[in-house]
Amino acid sequence: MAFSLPRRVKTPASRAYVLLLLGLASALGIFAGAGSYTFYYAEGLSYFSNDPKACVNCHIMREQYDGWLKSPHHAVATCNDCHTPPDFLGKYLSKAENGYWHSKGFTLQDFHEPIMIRPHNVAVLQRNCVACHREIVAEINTHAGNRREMLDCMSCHRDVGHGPVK
Amino acid sequence: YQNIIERKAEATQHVFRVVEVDDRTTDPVLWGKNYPRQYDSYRRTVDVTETKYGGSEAFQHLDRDPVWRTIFNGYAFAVDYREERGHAYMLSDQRETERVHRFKQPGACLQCHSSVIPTYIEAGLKAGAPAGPEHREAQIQKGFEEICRLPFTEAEKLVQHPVSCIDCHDAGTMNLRVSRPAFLNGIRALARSEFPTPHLPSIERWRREGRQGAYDPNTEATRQEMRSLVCAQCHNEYYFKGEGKRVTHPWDHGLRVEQIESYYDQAGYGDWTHQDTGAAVLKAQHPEFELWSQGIHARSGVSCSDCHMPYQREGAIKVSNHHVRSPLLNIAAACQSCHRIPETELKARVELVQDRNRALLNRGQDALVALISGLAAARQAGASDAALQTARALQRKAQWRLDFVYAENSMGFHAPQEAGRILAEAIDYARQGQLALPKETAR
Amino acid sequence: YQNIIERKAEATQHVFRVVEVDDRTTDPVLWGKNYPRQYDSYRRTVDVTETKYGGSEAFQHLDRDPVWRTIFNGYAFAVDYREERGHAYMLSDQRETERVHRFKQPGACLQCHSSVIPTYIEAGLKAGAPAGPEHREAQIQKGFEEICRLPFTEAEKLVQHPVSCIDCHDAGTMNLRVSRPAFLNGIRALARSEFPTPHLPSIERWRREGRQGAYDPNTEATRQEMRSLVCAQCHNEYYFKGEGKRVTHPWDHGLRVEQIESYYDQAGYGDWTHQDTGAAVLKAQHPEFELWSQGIHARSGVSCSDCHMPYQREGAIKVSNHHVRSPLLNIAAACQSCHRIPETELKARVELVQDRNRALLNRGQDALVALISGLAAARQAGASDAALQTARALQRKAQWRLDFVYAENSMGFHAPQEAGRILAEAIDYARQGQLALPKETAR
Ligand code: HEC
Ligand code: HEC
Ligand code: HEC
Ligand code: HEC
Ligand code: HEC
Ligand code: HEC
Ligand code: HEC
Ligand code: HEC
Ligand code: HEC
Ligand code: HEC
Ligand code: HEC
Ligand code: HEC
Ligand code: HEC
Ligand code: HEC
Ligand SMILES: [Ca+2]
Ligand SMILES: [Ca+2]
Repeated sequence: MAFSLPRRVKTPASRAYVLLLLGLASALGIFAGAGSYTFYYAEGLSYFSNDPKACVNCHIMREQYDGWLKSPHHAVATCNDCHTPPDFLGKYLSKAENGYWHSKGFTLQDFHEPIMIRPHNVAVLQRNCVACHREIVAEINTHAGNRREMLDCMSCHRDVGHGPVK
Repeated sequence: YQNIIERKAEATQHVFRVVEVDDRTTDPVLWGKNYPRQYDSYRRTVDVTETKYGGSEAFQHLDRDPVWRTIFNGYAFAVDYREERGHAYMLSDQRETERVHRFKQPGACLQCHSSVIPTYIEAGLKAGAPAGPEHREAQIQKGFEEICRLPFTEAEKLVQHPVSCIDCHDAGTMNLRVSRPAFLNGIRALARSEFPTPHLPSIERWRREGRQGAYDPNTEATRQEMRSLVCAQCHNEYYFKGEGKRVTHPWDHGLRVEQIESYYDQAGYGDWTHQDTGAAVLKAQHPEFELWSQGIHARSGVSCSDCHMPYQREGAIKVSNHHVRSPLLNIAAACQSCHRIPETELKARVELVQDRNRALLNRGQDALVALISGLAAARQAGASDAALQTARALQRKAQWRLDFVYAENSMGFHAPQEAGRILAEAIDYARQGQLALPKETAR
Repeated sequence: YQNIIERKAEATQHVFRVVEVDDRTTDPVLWGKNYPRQYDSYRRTVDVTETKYGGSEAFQHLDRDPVWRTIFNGYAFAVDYREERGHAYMLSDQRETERVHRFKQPGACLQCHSSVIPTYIEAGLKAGAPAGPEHREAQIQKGFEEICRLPFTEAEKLVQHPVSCIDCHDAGTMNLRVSRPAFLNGIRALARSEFPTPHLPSIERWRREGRQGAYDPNTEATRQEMRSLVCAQCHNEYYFKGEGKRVTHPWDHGLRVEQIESYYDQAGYGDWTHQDTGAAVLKAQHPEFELWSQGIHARSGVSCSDCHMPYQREGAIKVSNHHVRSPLLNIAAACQSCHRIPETELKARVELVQDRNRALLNRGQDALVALISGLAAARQAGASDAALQTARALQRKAQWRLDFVYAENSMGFHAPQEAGRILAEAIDYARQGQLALPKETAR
């Protein structure tokens, strides 16, 4: 970006501290995130709960949360139903992995805005759509996860989770 | 609650293959036994409904826009040129057109008007192509060559059905598949060119990965691309190459109007000589694939099928609507899943685009007809070929562009700005043609 | 963690009014004390960065496209016509342009180049307008009349600042507000017409509800409409009406290029007489509002501010980026909030639209210059005014359309198909003009 709004200067020390924590955190695996204080203060543990409020704890998720509140899925699917793999292990691995990025992004405030979902998380989504809507797409080959063959639900139903973006 | 039970039953029902269909089964009735929902909508392509500029009423274009009799003078299209209609009619319409009765046409025509692939295979094997399923394409290509050169009246006896399931589907997996030999040759030539194809990412990938062998849509294209390529098999610009009348797509330099023109210019090709002016001119045919390729929908990954075969609920299941037709007859399914705005507003947006395009077409028609009369008058007044050369070359350029947009069937919608650009050029060339007429004669 | 605390704190922070600002406060520094974030970005409009066709480098158009010296011959724009840049420069650029030094200009110019409303009010009161805040608009209109007719050199002493907070905001509520008198008159005339305005629903509502009194954007328009109307105050086509040099918008018949033309034709108006050809021609000025009105973004409710002043996160809150500039310098905030595709792809899409538009502009320039030389040659060869009448009328039509797209600052992006349509017409009229030249003289 050729332009950025004035940003508070980070002292080298605090940056190094954060990076150190990040390294440590990723090494520790499941309790990823950005160090204990960040984790605690940002109510990191709630991240592992199924309550959408856990996500919106982080105000960065506010927009998606608000959108979700108004979406037709509000009553039937929580964030995790769509965004994390259904199986136990996959779920927590995914959360740890994503949690790492979220915490890093939140702490360093260096993430791309607007937030855009990464391709492998689209594949996770797709599997969840198909899992719930198996009946209606029974006659369609959906090939969730197969990049070439997959019928991308989001290309037509982009706004199911959070309402229209435009 | 009757309903609910019914729905539950439907939902859990898996496809029972009640009939075995294979690579040779052209009869849709048989496929329909396995897939009754798709077959039901497929049959609806007999329906007749008009929209403002399109729809499926086979009106005579030459009556609605009589200037085209002048523009096509000397060519079969000046005699009979109707609005196209549903897929169900493709074979009978081809048999009925005066273009076939009053002019001699080759077997080449069948490639896009019938379920012809098994016929090709058979003819190919007979002509000595290697046997075995692994040589399927070689058989098709060989048979294609044989049948293109036959007289139409002879060739048409070899086919029974308009486009059928087998033309878009692999019988075993039901995956989409393209088999039209001219299209395979054309898309490979396109892949070999440098023409950017952001709307066909698999071509760009094939290029990046070193351009190995020949690009093969059936193994390389994504599902979403295939949802357009099956249509692109027929909805495209073509000509009959050489004595063998081989259907050929002029895509070696790219898909834009001037790139196709440069292909024809280099080949020294002309579709016919204009009766009034003596110019060697080109005829454009349904370049839907080409124009769509330049539009924002293609670039955004929106396929022909998304709009022309949208998903439709049938009880608790959704299926692709095989009643291929104008999306304006089905806006809710065709557009609203992506554009959450009222139907009337969507229709108004399309018609605004189309009205603008139609106004430019009219302007272009006026200019081209003025050039044609000027040229005809100069010729009658005895101007030499040399004196008319520039004006004739400009007629060719103008006619090609104007016809490209007129023959394309979306009235500009598939790529509004690009269609506008093409028409602006058409107008410019036609007027420049008038300016290039010998001064002594009328303009 | 410092960071998180900051952000949590910011999220709950409210605005403290440290300084009182009111309806007369033009100095942005004072407003900036209350709203430092907006003021910070507002000040950044001094920045200089180029994009492919736009940006904020004040290059000389007449050097980049020298044909415009010919096209504008005899008019101030043939002497100095630069690319516009950031809002910070509007007053100084107006003072510096050769168009002001070498030609006499009126005070009317100030309406859009300065924070002039309090000056109008003062002059209005002096000229006898009724006092009191309830008569604010009467005071403005009166002062506007007074100041428009002054010589520029005199009038410019009465203003200090380029566009400032007060020009878009109500000092009390910070709501958006429009005050430019010419704009208020123009938009009311537009409302009274039959021109469809799906992109300005409040006008359609006012019409439906019986066209009571005069349409008032400040009370009737939605917030989303206001996000465009504050810009439409200045980014529009205008002329100076009559002796009083009143800035006037030619919108009585509608906003499309031919509707504005018919307004000028009926008024018998011409901006200048072309030096080489003697034709009475029109000058188009920055018709951003008009062209945007014909585009799909306007129709979808996307405002100028959405793209040129996008919301941007500052800590925990989002503020409007007051660094008004090319969205291509800020694609993430300007476009990706609606289009979740990569920046490079968005840029490529804009440039594809712009490249097509530029190619048609070039084509139009060639045609118009050819007509101008033809006309000039015929005139020099002694052709009568009667003999030149048609060609001159066609020059006027072609010039108006070509200039409309050239003077519009998005290089076609605000409404790609409409810009293409306008250019196609420009080309047609220019070529027809050549055809209408007396035969004896050169073409
Ligand atoms: C019904 C399914 C569904 C639910 C429930 C859901 N989402 Fe999403 N989410 C989506 C879809 C679909 C996308 C867009 C993916 C795309 O554009 O390809 C998305 C995208 C996102 C993004 C990335 C932003 C973007 O536009 O790419 C974030 C962040 C997000 N969701 C957070 C949440 C949070 C937090 C919740 C719970 C409050 C939630 N989601 C609930 C389906 C869902
Ligand atoms: C600590 C703050 C925080 C919390 C808590 C949080 N997020 Fe996020 N989220 C972020 C940030 C920051 C990003 C942007 C990361 C990036 O782009 O690198 C993000 C991005 C995302 C994305 C899209 C990015 C991608 O890589 O695909 C999704 C989907 C998402 N979040 C969902 C969720 C869900 C579901 C929850 C709750 C289970 C959640 N978030 C909780 C801060 C948070
Ligand atoms: C936890 C189960 C679940 C998941 C995961 C889920 N859905 Fe749904 N979805 C439902 C249910 C239940 C309904 C019916 C809601 C109603 O009618 O109010 C529904 C409704 C819908 C609808 C119709 C309403 C509308 O928005 O137009 C669509 C389309 C849809 N889902 C698509 C998707 C897609 C695409 C995804 C993945 C991004 C997805 N769903 C993920 C359970 C789910
Ligand atoms: C974004 C939607 C969209 C896409 C994608 C699209 N079309 Fe269309 N198509 C339309 C619309 C709208 C019309 C105009 C229909 C009318 O005027 O009634 C149209 C018209 C047509 C027609 C004429 C229909 C008639 O009623 O006579 C044909 C044939 C056609 N398209 C084929 C194609 C092919 C082949 C492709 C892909 C290469 C394609 N279309 C892609 C929307 C689309
Ligand atoms: C085998 C060749 C072939 C294939 C494959 C094909 N079409 Fe066609 N299509 C035709 C012909 C021929 C017609 C005209 C039939 C007539 O007028 O009798 C036609 C007509 C149409 C029409 C006009 C219908 C009307 O009501 O006017 C549309 C729309 C259309 N096709 C879209 C598609 C789409 C979308 C696909 C792919 C999903 C496709 N076609 C595949 C040959 C084909
Ligand atoms: C490359 C594919 C292709 C070939 C080869 C082809 N057609 Fe078509 N034809 C189409 C498509 C697609 C349409 C529907 C679109 C349209 O009418 O513009 C069509 C429409 C028609 C129609 C109905 C509309 C009209 O023009 O009156 C007739 C009749 C027709 N073709 C006759 C022929 C004849 C005769 C030949 C051989 C000289 C031929 N076609 C060769 C693809 C093809
Ligand atoms: C090409 C566009 C497209 C794609 C891709 C697509 N859908 Fe749909 N979907 C539609 C349309 C159109 C409808 C509405 C059909 C109707 O109402 O007749 C629909 C309907 C639905 C419904 C029912 C909505 C309701 O009103 O009850 C669900 C659920 C759904 N889709 C889920 C999915 C899932 C899951 C995927 C991915 C496997 C997917 N869709 C992919 C276009 C699409
Ligand atoms: C003109 C091309 C074309 C023809 C002819 C055609 N189909 Fe299809 N069919 C498609 C397309 C495109 C899809 C969507 C496939 C996808 O998304 O992968 C499809 C999908 C299907 C599916 C998968 C489920 C669904 O509805 O999406 C079945 C089953 C099917 N078709 C059966 C048939 C049968 C049976 C026939 C003959 C009666 C037939 N098709 C003729 C183009 C065609
Ligand atoms: C699968 C999704 C999808 C479908 C289906 C679809 N569109 Fe679009 N449409 C898009 C996208 C993506 C764009 C590009 C703009 C953007 O990025 O939002 C677009 C752009 C447009 C535009 C503005 C560009 C232009 O050419 O003027 C119009 C108008 C439009 N669509 C109308 C339609 C109509 C009418 C239909 C149905 C016949 C339709 N669309 C079907 C996704 C779709
Ligand atoms: C959908 C986004 C969008 C909307 C809405 C929009 N613009 Fe633009 N505008 C652009 C783009 C993109 C450009 C081209 C910038 C470039 O070439 O660098 C542009 C260019 C401009 C320029 C020239 C900028 C430069 O860099 O020189 C001006 C002035 C302008 N627009 C004013 C307006 C006004 C006034 C409105 C509303 C009446 C408006 N725009 C609405 C996207 C938009
Ligand atoms: C008071 C009149 C006025 C108002 C109100 C106004 N502008 Fe401008 N704008 C100008 C003038 C004058 C310039 C050229 C300044 C120069 O070149 O010195 C300009 C320049 C611009 C540019 C070009 C910047 C560049 O870098 O080239 C853009 C973009 C723009 N304005 C958009 C807007 C938008 C969006 C709004 C509303 C939010 C707006 N303007 C409101 C008068 C105005
Ligand atoms: C109705 C509003 C309006 C009026 C009245 C107006 N301007 Fe502008 N002016 C603008 C806008 C908006 C721009 C930026 C867009 C552009 O340059 O096209 C601009 C740009 C300029 C520029 C910078 C670009 C260039 O053209 O060199 C100069 C200098 C200028 N104006 C001088 C004047 C003078 C002198 C007058 C009076 C004769 C005048 N303006 C009257 C709105 C106006
Ligand atoms: C060219 C027009 C224009 C000028 C000049 C302008 N603003 Fe704004 N301002 C806007 C627009 C448009 C918005 C968005 C309002 C909305 O969405 O309702 C806005 C919003 C705001 C807001 C509300 C919060 C936000 O950021 O969205 C504040 C506070 C503000 N402006 C302060 C200022 C100050 C202080 C100045 C002078 C330094 C100023 N503005 C100059 C057009 C302008
Ligand atoms: C507030 C939402 C919004 C913003 C911001 C926005 N767009 Fe759009 N854009 C739309 C909508 C809505 C359409 C119309 C198609 C549709 O309905 O999806 C559209 C259509 C388009 C199209 C296709 C039509 C055409 O004119 O070719 C392009 C390209 C496009 N936008 C690019 C951009 C770019 C570049 C920017 C930033 C400068 C931008 N948009 C900003 C909402 C937006
Ligand atoms: Ca039709
Ligand atoms: Ca600029």
